[in-house]
Order: sequence, then C-alpha cells, then structure tokens
Amino acid sequence: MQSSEQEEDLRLLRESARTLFDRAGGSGRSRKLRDAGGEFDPDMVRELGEAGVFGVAVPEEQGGLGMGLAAGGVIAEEVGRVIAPEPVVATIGLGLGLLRRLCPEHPKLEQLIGGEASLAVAWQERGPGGASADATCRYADGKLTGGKAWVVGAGGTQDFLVVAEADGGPVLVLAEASADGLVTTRRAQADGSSLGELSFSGTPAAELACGAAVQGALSEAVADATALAAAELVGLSQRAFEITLDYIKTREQFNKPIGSFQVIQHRAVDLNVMCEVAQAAVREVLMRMDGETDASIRARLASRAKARAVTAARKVTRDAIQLHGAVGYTDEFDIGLYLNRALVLSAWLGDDAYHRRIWFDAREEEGAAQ
Amino acid sequence: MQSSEQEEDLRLLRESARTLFDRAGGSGRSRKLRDAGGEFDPDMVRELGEAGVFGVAVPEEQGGLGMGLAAGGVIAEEVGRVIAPEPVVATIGLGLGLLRRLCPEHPKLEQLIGGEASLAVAWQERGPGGASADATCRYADGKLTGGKAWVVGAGGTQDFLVVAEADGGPVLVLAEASADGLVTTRRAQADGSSLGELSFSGTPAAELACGAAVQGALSEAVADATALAAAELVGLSQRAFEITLDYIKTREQFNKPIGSFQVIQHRAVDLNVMCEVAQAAVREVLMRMDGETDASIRARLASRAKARAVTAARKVTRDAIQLHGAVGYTDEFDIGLYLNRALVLSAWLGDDAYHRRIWFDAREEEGAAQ
Amino acid sequence: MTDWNAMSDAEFRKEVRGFLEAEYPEELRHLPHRPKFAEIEHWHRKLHTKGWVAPAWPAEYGGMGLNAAKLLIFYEEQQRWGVNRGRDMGVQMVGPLIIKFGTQKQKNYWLPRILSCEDIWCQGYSEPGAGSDLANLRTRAEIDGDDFVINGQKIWTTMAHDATHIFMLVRTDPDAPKKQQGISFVLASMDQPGVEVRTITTLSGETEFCEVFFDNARTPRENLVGELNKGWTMAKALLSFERIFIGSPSLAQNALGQLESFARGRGAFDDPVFRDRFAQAALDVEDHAALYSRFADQLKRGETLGADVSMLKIWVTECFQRITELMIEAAGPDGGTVGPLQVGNVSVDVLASFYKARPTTIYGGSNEIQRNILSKAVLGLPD
Amino acid sequence: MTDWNAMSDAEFRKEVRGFLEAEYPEELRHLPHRPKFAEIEHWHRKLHTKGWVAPAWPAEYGGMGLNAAKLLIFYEEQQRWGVNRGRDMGVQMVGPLIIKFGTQKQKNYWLPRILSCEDIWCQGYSEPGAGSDLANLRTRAEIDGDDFVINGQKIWTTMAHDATHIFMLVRTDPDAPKKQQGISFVLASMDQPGVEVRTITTLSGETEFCEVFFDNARTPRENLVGELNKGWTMAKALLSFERIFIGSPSLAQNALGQLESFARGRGAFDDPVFRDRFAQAALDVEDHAALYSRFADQLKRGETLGADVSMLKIWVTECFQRITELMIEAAGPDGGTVGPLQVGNVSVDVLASFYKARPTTIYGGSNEIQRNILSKAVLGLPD
Repeated sequence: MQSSEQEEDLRLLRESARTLFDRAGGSGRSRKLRDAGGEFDPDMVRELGEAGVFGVAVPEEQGGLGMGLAAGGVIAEEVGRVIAPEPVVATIGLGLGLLRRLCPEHPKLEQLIGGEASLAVAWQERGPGGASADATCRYADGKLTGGKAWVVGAGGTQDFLVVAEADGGPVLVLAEASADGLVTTRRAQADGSSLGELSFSGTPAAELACGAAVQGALSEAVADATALAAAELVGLSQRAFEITLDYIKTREQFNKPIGSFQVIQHRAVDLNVMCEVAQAAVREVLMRMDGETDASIRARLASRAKARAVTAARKVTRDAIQLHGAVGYTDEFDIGLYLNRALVLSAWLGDDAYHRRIWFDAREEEGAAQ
Repeated sequence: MQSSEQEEDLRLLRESARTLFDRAGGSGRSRKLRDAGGEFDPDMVRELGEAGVFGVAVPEEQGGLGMGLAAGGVIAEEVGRVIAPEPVVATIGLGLGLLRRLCPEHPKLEQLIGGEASLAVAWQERGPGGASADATCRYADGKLTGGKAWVVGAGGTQDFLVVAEADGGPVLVLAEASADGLVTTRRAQADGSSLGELSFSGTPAAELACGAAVQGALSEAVADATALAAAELVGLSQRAFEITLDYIKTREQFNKPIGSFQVIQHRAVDLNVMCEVAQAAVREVLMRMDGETDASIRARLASRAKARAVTAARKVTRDAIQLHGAVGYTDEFDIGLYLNRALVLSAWLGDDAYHRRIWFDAREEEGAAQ
Repeated sequence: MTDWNAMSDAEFRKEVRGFLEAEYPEELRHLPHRPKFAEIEHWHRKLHTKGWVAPAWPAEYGGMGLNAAKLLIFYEEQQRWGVNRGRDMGVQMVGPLIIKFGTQKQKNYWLPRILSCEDIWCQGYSEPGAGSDLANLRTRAEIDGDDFVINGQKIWTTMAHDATHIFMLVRTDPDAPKKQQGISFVLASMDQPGVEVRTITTLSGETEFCEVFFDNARTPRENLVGELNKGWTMAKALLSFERIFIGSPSLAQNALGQLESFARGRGAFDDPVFRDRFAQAALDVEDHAALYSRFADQLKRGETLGADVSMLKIWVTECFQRITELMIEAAGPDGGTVGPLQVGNVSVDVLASFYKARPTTIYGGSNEIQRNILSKAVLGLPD
Repeated sequence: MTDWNAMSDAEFRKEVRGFLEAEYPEELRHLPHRPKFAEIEHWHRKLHTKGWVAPAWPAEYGGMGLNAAKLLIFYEEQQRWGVNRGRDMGVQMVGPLIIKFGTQKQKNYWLPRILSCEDIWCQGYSEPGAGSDLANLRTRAEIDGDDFVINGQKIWTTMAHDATHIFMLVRTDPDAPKKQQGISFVLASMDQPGVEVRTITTLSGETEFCEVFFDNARTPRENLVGELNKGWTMAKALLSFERIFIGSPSLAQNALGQLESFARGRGAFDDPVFRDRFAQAALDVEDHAALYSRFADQLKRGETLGADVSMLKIWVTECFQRITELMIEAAGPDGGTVGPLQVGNVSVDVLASFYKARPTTIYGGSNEIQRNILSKAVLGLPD
C-alpha cells in the first residue's frame, strides 16, 4: 500500500500529463503526424521536457523530479492513452536510464531531461532468429564497427548512445547521427514509426563509460524501459477499451445498441477485467521496483509487467476491432491506431511468451539461491 | 471419402450397437454398477461378445468381422455415449490387438472375441514422473518379477497378458490372475472403475511370443487403443452435449429457459462445433489407419485423434457442468458421470498435451525422412 | 481486553501467526473437506478461550473488533496456514445480521451461543429455481398466533445435517408488488418434526450440501430479525461484505502451491510447455493479488466497495480451475485416480482440488450472473 | 468441348495442376493484396482462351460445367498454387444470378461480357447500418419511365474503384410489411454522373474496399434481375452456395504453410512452447479439414447443405487468426515491422497475413451472427 502522500503526487502528475496531451490534440495529433509521414514532433518533445516529463524518474540531485518509476509509469500510461509517437519511454527508460547511472555529469543528461536534445539508444543486435545474445559491434581507437538493430527514435535523432564491445569489456559511446561511416536504415512499423538498423564502419564515437558497470546499467535500464513499456500498453489498452465501450453503447444492429447483446456485454466485461488486472499488476510492479535494489528481482518484476501488459493489450485491441465490426478494420476509426501501436509496443523489448520464460527462469534461480 | 457400401455397413453397426446398449439400460446401467461397487458386468461382456462387438476389427479369417478400426470406432463411440464401464476399447485395442498380431492361433483369441474370457493387458510401468520409458519387469525361467501399472480391467479379470523383458528381448506372456506371487492393487478411478498395479514375485506365466515382433505389435495395439479411446471420448462428448442441450432448453432462470440467453447459446454452439470437429477428425483418423500400413504414420494418426478428443471432451464436460449450474455438481444428474469418465479416459494412454508432442515429433521425423 | 487495532500490522500478523502455528492441530491443516463440528471442536475450544472466534464482531459482543486492515491480515494468516474455516456460518453470517438488525434481546440470547458453538448454524438462501436468482424465493412463512409456520424447501444448504439452527429467507408477503419485496429473515431450530434434511451427493462423492424440507415447521415470531418484509435488503447488505472474500486469492494461491510441489515431485517442470503453462497460472494469481490489494486498500481506507469488486471473483475462480486442470495434466496417467497421490514426501489429492474448483464459478452468484451485473452496474451497458 | 466430369478425380486434378503450374505467372502467386484488373489481365486472357474462366457455369453459357466434386478440386488446386481469385465477382456472383433468374436477353448480353471481362463487376450488398443485417437496406430504386432512379449508399464494396458495373440490392417497395420484402436485384453501370466511389483505407493501409454513393443514378428497368421485390430470396440462394467456400481450409492452410517456413527460418521450432502452439494450430487446421470433407462429401452426393455448414467458417477464421498471431510471435522483435521479412530464402509478410485474418471473423456475416444462426437453426435454442 503506497503512502497517501505519494498517491496524491501521482494523481496530480497524471492530471497534468493528461491535460498536456489532450491539449496537444490527443490521439488526433498522433494520426496527423502519421499521415504527414513524420515520426514524432520535436516541438512536442521540447514541451514535454519543459513540463518535466522526461525527468520524473531521475533523482533530484541529477536535475530530475525524483519521483521514481511509479511516476514514469503514470507518464507512460498517459502516452499510451493518446498513442503519442514521441519516444518517451525509450528516453526515460533507456537514454536517461543509462546516462544517470553511468555518467550523471554528462551535459546530455540535462539536455535530455529538458527535451532539448534527442538521443536514441542502440544496444541490440540482429541474430539469425531475432535478437542475438552476443554483441559483435566493436569499439576500438575511438571508432565503431558492426551493426545495431531495433533502435527506437533513430529517425531524426541527433545522437546515438551505443553499447559496444571493446577490449576491456563493454563500453558506452556517443556517436553523432551524421557521423562518417554510419548508415541508418529505417524499417517502417505498423504504427507509422520506424526502427533503425545502424551500420558502423569506422564511425567516430566518444567513450562515456566502460567495464562491468555498463553491463549492469544496461540491464537496469532495459528493465526500467520494459516495465514502462508495460505501463504504456496499460494506458493504451484502457483507452482502447473506453473507445470500444462508447462505440457499443451507440452503434445499433437489429435496432438495438450492440452493447445490449449479452455476448457483447460479457466480452466487454472480460476486457474490462483484463485492463484492471493489467493496470493493478503493472502499477504494483513499478512501485516495487522503486523499493527494490536487487537487479535480478527488478528484472523479474519488469518481465511480469510486460508479460501481463502484452497479453492484455493483445486481447483488448484484437477484440476491440471485432466489436467495432467492419468499421474497426478501417483507418477512419481510431481503434485501428491502437491495434497498430499495440503490435509495435508488444514486439519491442519482448512479448508475453518471452517474458513469461524469463520470469519463470528468474523465479527458479531465486528459489535455487534461497 | 469412404465408399457408400462401407458407410452403410457402419450405419447398421452403429444402430445395432446403440440398440444393444440402450436396451441394457444406457447410462443408467453404468450408474447402477458404480453404486453397487461392481466395476463392470460380466454378463454384459458375454452379451457384447455374442453380438460380435469385440471382433469387429479382427480379420474374418481369425474369427472376427473384419470391418476394421473404423468399425471399432463406431462401437467405441456407442460405449462412450452410455459411459459403459466394460473394457471394450481395451479388449479390442490391446487384448485382441496383441493376440491377433502375435498368436492368432491361441484359443484365448476366440474366447475373447466371444466374450467368454476376460484378459487384462499389463504393459506400462511406473517411473518417478509417471509412465516409465524403461521396462524393468523381467521374465525368466517361466516366471515374472517386477511390476506393472495402469492395467485396465484388472479387477475381475481371469488372466493377464503381460509384456515383459527377457534375455532375448521383449516377451508376451500369459499369467493367471490367481497365480502365485501376484499381488494386484486396485487404484480407484473417478468413474468408479479401477486401474490395477501388479506386483510379480516369481509369478508363473506362459510365453506366447518373443522378440522384436512383440515390440512392434505392442506399438500397433497401443496406437489402435489410443485411437479407439479417442472415439469413445467422441461418443461421450457428443452425448454429454446432447444432455446439456436438453437441459438448457428446459431449465428456467429469470422466468426464461437459460438456453434463451445469448451467452449460453453461443457457448452451446462452441461445444457443438467442438464435438463435430472431434467426431469428423477421429472418424477420418480411424478410416485412414485402416488403409495405412506404416506403423509410425498410424501412431501419428492415433495421436492426432486422442489429442483432439481429449481437448473436446475436457471442454464439453467442464462446460456442461457449468451450464447445468449447481445441479451439475451433484451426483443426481448424469452429467457428472460423463465428467468423471472423461477424466479417466483422458488420462489413459496420454492426454492432449502429451499426444500433441508425440504428433509433432513424428511429423518432424517424417519430414526429415523425406 | 487487547486493542488489536492499536498494534502495527507487522506485530499483529506475528501474533496471529504465532498462535496458529503453535496451536492449530497439524492434522486439520489444508483439510480437503468441510468438517463436522465434532472434528474441529477441540480447535474451536482453543479459539473460544483465546477470544478469537469472531474477529470481525465488536468487542462488546465478544468479538475481536478488528478493523478492515487487521481483519484481512487475520484471514490471510489463517489461509496461509491452511486453517479450516470451521463451522463459521454463525460467526460470519448470523452474528453480523443480529448485531446490525437484531433486538437487544436477540443479541443477548443468540450471540454468546454462536461464540460457544452451542448453536451451530446453516444458511437457508437457495431454493430449487432460486439459485442465482433469489427473488424467486418460494418458501413461505405464515403468521399463526405467536409463531411463523414455514413450508417449502431449501437447497445447497451447506452442512445442514450437522447444524442445530438455520437462518433463512422466507416469503412473508406473497402479494408484494415486486418479487424482491415481501421477503423476511427468520431464525429457526432444525430440531423439530417439521424439518427434514437430506444430504446431496456431489460428483466427487462428498455430502456437504443438503436439501432442507419444511412441512409446517414452526418458529416463534420473536425470531424474526429486522423488519418484516425487509429481508432482501438485509441479505444484500450481508452479501456485499462477502464479495471481497469470495474474490480473495487464497484458494488459487493454495492450489498453486500444491501444483508446484506436485509438479516438482513428478518432474513436470522438465517440460518447457508445462513450465509456460505454470508461469501463466502463477502470473494470473500474482496479478490478481495486485488487483485484490487495490480493493483491500479501499476497504482499509474505510471506503465502500462498488459492484466492480465482482471482477475479483470471476478472475480468481477461473484461475483456480485452470490450476487444478494443470494438476491433472501433471498427474499424467494418474489423472483420473481418486485420493492423494504421493510424490516424494508430498501427497496431493489432485482430484479433490479439481472437484473443489468446479462449483466456485457457480456459487455466490455464477460467473455469468457476475458478468451480467458488471456489464450493467459498472460498464453501464444498456438492456 | 471436353466433358471434364467424365474424367476421374485424379486425372482432372492432374490436368488442372499441370495448367496452373505451367501457365500461372510466378509473380502473381500468393499475392498479398487484391489486384486491379490490369495487373492480372494477362492471366485472365490465358484463362479465357482455355475456356476456364467460369468453372461452375454450364457449358452452354461458356463455363466448364463442373459438378461439385470437380469444382472443389478446381478450387483446391487454385488455392494450393496460390492462384489469385482475380476479379471474379462477375463469374461467382452475377453470372449464377443471371443464369438462374435472368431473361434470355440478359443472358445473351451479359454473360459473354463477364467471361471476357469487358465488364468488371462489384457487389453492392452492405450499407452503413446493414452489414450483418441486410434486412435494414435503405438504398432506394424508384421507377421513372423506363429507368430506375437510385439513391443511397453502399459500403464495403470490394474493388468498386476498379469496376465498370455493380449488381446491387435496392429497396423497391418501402412499404412492404416485412423488411425482407420489397428488395430487388438490379444491375447498373458505374460510369455515370450519379455514382461516386470513395475508397476506404483499412488499418493496414490497403484500399480494396469502397463506399459507393448513388445520387439519382439511373439504370434501365430491363436491368432488373428476377421478379420485382424478390431480391432477398435470390440473394439468399446465392449466399447458400458460398457458405462452404467461406469455410474452406485454404486460407488457414496457406497461412500455416507460411508460418511453418517462417518459423523454421527463424529457428522458432527450437522452442518447445512454440512447437506446442504450432502443433495445436496445425491440428486445428487438419481436423477442420476433416469436417470440411464431410460437408464437401454431402455436396458431392448432391445433397443440400444445412445451416450447420456455418460452423466451418467460425472455426477456420478463428484458427486463421491464431496462426497469424503465431507468426507475429515467431517474428519476435520484428513483430511490428511492415512488409516482407526475409528468413533464409523465404520471405514472409507477417503483418499482411495478420491484417488479412482480421476481417474474416467479421465479413460474410460476423462470427457472432453465425453463432446466433447456429443456436437457433441447428440447436433449436429458444428466443
């Protein structure tokens, strides 16, 4: 049970974030950006920065609000509700997650918090069956060689934060997007965003940190981002459900609102329950992650959150289309945007089947360790 | 597509089997036997033998009707419909399946076909996690040592047909139920039947066959029994569905038959579809097994049948209880008997998860072999 | 008298846990059936001596007077240790009713007898044709001098064959304009010629449910609780507090624990497919517990729970059923076997758990009824 | 003219397969979208020369005159080879209607133009508010001299933007006592000022569906097919033959094949949990095919199919959706990526399959409507 003071802080944060996104145009803004072919709006990033959104989970002594992941989750839920295309979770979880742990003095930290800089984190590599466990991207003599994949926000970023292998172990380096020998390929995603595939051939980059600390900070940052992505899916699911509920209350078939048919009613109840369970679980996870220092327990909690959120978002968005009937399949109704965004967020950082496996294995290890 | 002649033969067989079981008292007879603590009725076994039921799949030259497994499936479905406790499938599939393949001249074959003898087949052994892959029950110098488990019809049988290991490989032997050094423990099953656990200590037994042929015949017989058990589950599911359909048409709640509520209607439709798919699949499997000589393909077909039948029976019987509401949970309504029988038949010879694994592995092997 | 509510949660939990672990008889832990009173009488005496029979009752009536937060801890610890609920209809149902709606005379007479188990109560709500739909109640109580004369039939009356008294809903005004009206709450003795009890055998062979027939049975008019013809409202008030308990994670958590030790013993975790299913079930239980906490927090803050609390029951009962299905799957060829299955030094009655899970989606308002309620009361979907 | 029906099934299958494998353009195999006519015109010419445009039409009208058994083989082979249906509304829908209900003059005029694709047809059934519920049709056709004057709107008209003609259901008697009455079947040209077409963009970005607006559009009265106000019956007759095709295993089988090669390429089969899910899906498809055969056998024996044939559609469309979900699962971090994903030498457009599966549970009478029908017409459940 969280303290009522903290609860009140989060409630206020939620209100102001919702107001901010609604004023900016809600999901309509996201549609317009997609139609215009722009992935996200740099002005909105600045505005979010000014509102303190990116810094919620950064400690106060590092220039953030120091409200923890629980507050990050509040923001992520609101981002999900309006399917905002800005890489908020990637910034809070990955970009700031790495910088604040590895080089809190770096000027990029403050710029990122303020929404004045953009920074995409490149840490995964492509293997034959999906993500590869072994990193082959090398950093030596101030230069990067090799490739990275699934980079969120690669389109339009100023800089990349790259995790690479050096002789002394993993390093975190900063490379400019316009640097020599860097080729960025954008792979279009269902929601209009793109993921970047980076190819480095002697690309100059500046080392920010090295050694085991990099691996540790990366694991922590990925756990944070995973749990926040879960929160984004929770907000998305909740809103998709609300849209659907409104629709079935008004749309008529056989001269009755379709929401008066018992089968539709029960399905709506099941979606509602799924949303509530997901919301309760993900919020609990974020709260517990804030109070937990053991990295493996934090990772397991994050997996629990993502597993639930993906399961819920899948069911809610798929059923939402079915409940909308034929119009749900058109681009005219917003519900399709939620389905598409859910596809992208579910695939990013691992789906439910993946995280259930991770979760179970971690549980076994903890059991064995006790 | 089966020939219309064969189809007509099967139709007539189905009719006469249904008449026979209905005249004997249908599912009411099964309830009475259970309440009386008797596992099955020896007189009924004789009657079934006289009617030719056990010999349907035995070739004509061996004294059977030579109608194949497809006909065995017809019988099994009818057994399932009235949840008859007699070990019909075990007799057709295992007992006769072994004898007709390994020692067609043995007098027990004719007696079994005629319902004049009873014979329980002991072939599985208990391992730490369920059935063991390694047989440790030994046969040497005319005597058995070791144990067997999950023997259907062990209560009240005259003889056991035992598959054991000898120096020269597997053997099939015949041991009298009253033989020295044989202890039979009955483990009560949900449906009132029991499974036998046999313990041999120097139990005299007569060798009927030995060598690789025993292993081959056992695999074939188990495949037959597995597919027939699937057919029994199909008949059981179908009847459980009919009982439930009748119930929801008459039982009222809120002054309306519960079958008028859309949620109940759709659930009934799903059960109906599940039954029809299972019936079509299992019948197709039996037909194809009759035309197939490759043992591994036959085994794969049998697994496909059992996987489907268990999935269907589980869904149908569990939902049937729910649709009956509180009375479904009482012993007064027959639907509970169907649930209990489905539990036992699903566990016997492997459930759906088990058979899906077997099926997939066999499919991969065939693919690799091509 | 101890003011339990003044303790910290942790202290109180330690106190309860200590008492249960020290005093609760080992052989009664995780009892697979509902006991007759004789079977648990010894334990009841200990509770009674300790003054812990009625945790929720105000101290003035002999209860512990626990607030919602402490009450949840008390039940959590009971469930954790596998403590049987005992014959608690009197404490859980009749007592609160009398405390809230009864006369002083009724309180003085009945409450001590509930605490001591001198009277053992059963609950007469359901009737044939009025299960999930109580408004259809047909058992009549007609006034005859100083008595009610009762005729009709109750069903699904848990442990009626081991009860001395029944508290029941009866129709006292057959002409009431709405079916929900004209229903009253009366207390009656089971020990009289007009009351006949027949046990119902369930599909697992258990006999904890009964039918109770009333043929000109009598009870004094002073055994009416609350106002005449206002029984429906009172019953609903009673049920609303029950709704969070019926959605508590404990049944599913216990079953999951049993599944886990059984599956470990059988080596079922060697199978990745089983591991995935287990993980799904375990996460379903954990995530349900998160939602349960949200509602429990509401209670602890003194808020009233809305109709949405029903979603706990829907989720947890269906989850419980899936867990017991997994037990059967893990049992493999023993999946149809009656009685405890031994694995290593653990013994799990797989079928008993499976059967226990069946009616949970039916009783307490079937899950279909719960979904009807949620769709109207929470989602506001039209008729 | 060849009497195809005189061939053995095996011979005929070989003939069809041989032709398709030799002549069907490789680049059109397993086309992920519906082509415009120009894209497949070359293939259509080949079919036309061969006389194979209309397999089900009687030979006298230029069809192949196949019986049900041969027809199924023909379609099975097309599906097996990934042959696009082409712009077949004329052949599949309008032709049979005219053959069955049209005048000799209509037959002589329209049928050759369908075969040659001089006319390209679209189907105007659905309207806003009358999707799964055709009786609600509101588009009116009023008689004005020798013409009908048409006003209203159609929706979900597949490929209307690439059609020259539309066959449509219109309301010709707004005062008919039952809504199903007063509906007629008319043919109309798309190339006139009163007809406006707007494409609908789907959530995958495709534009194969259209809205068609009629603002005093005209068509000669002689373009009425069958009797005035009897359109409902004719439409139903047309649909009943379609119901087995909409339940054919082919979509799910193709998707399963794609899933299998994709999953092999990605190494997804190394994961036993994925193997189990794949096995479930594969068995769902195989067992559905067994049920499909049962209905197909009925057709082959010349029997009429009952309402129960709808169960094929329910099962196979939901199965198709599960298969495409598995594709997305197998794609892992690429699961949200648009366009073909390359694995080894296979390229699979995972998202395209996923999107394609979505509307299958909605169109042709949503699966909810199908369940309503089955519960009434097959199970006899009460209102």
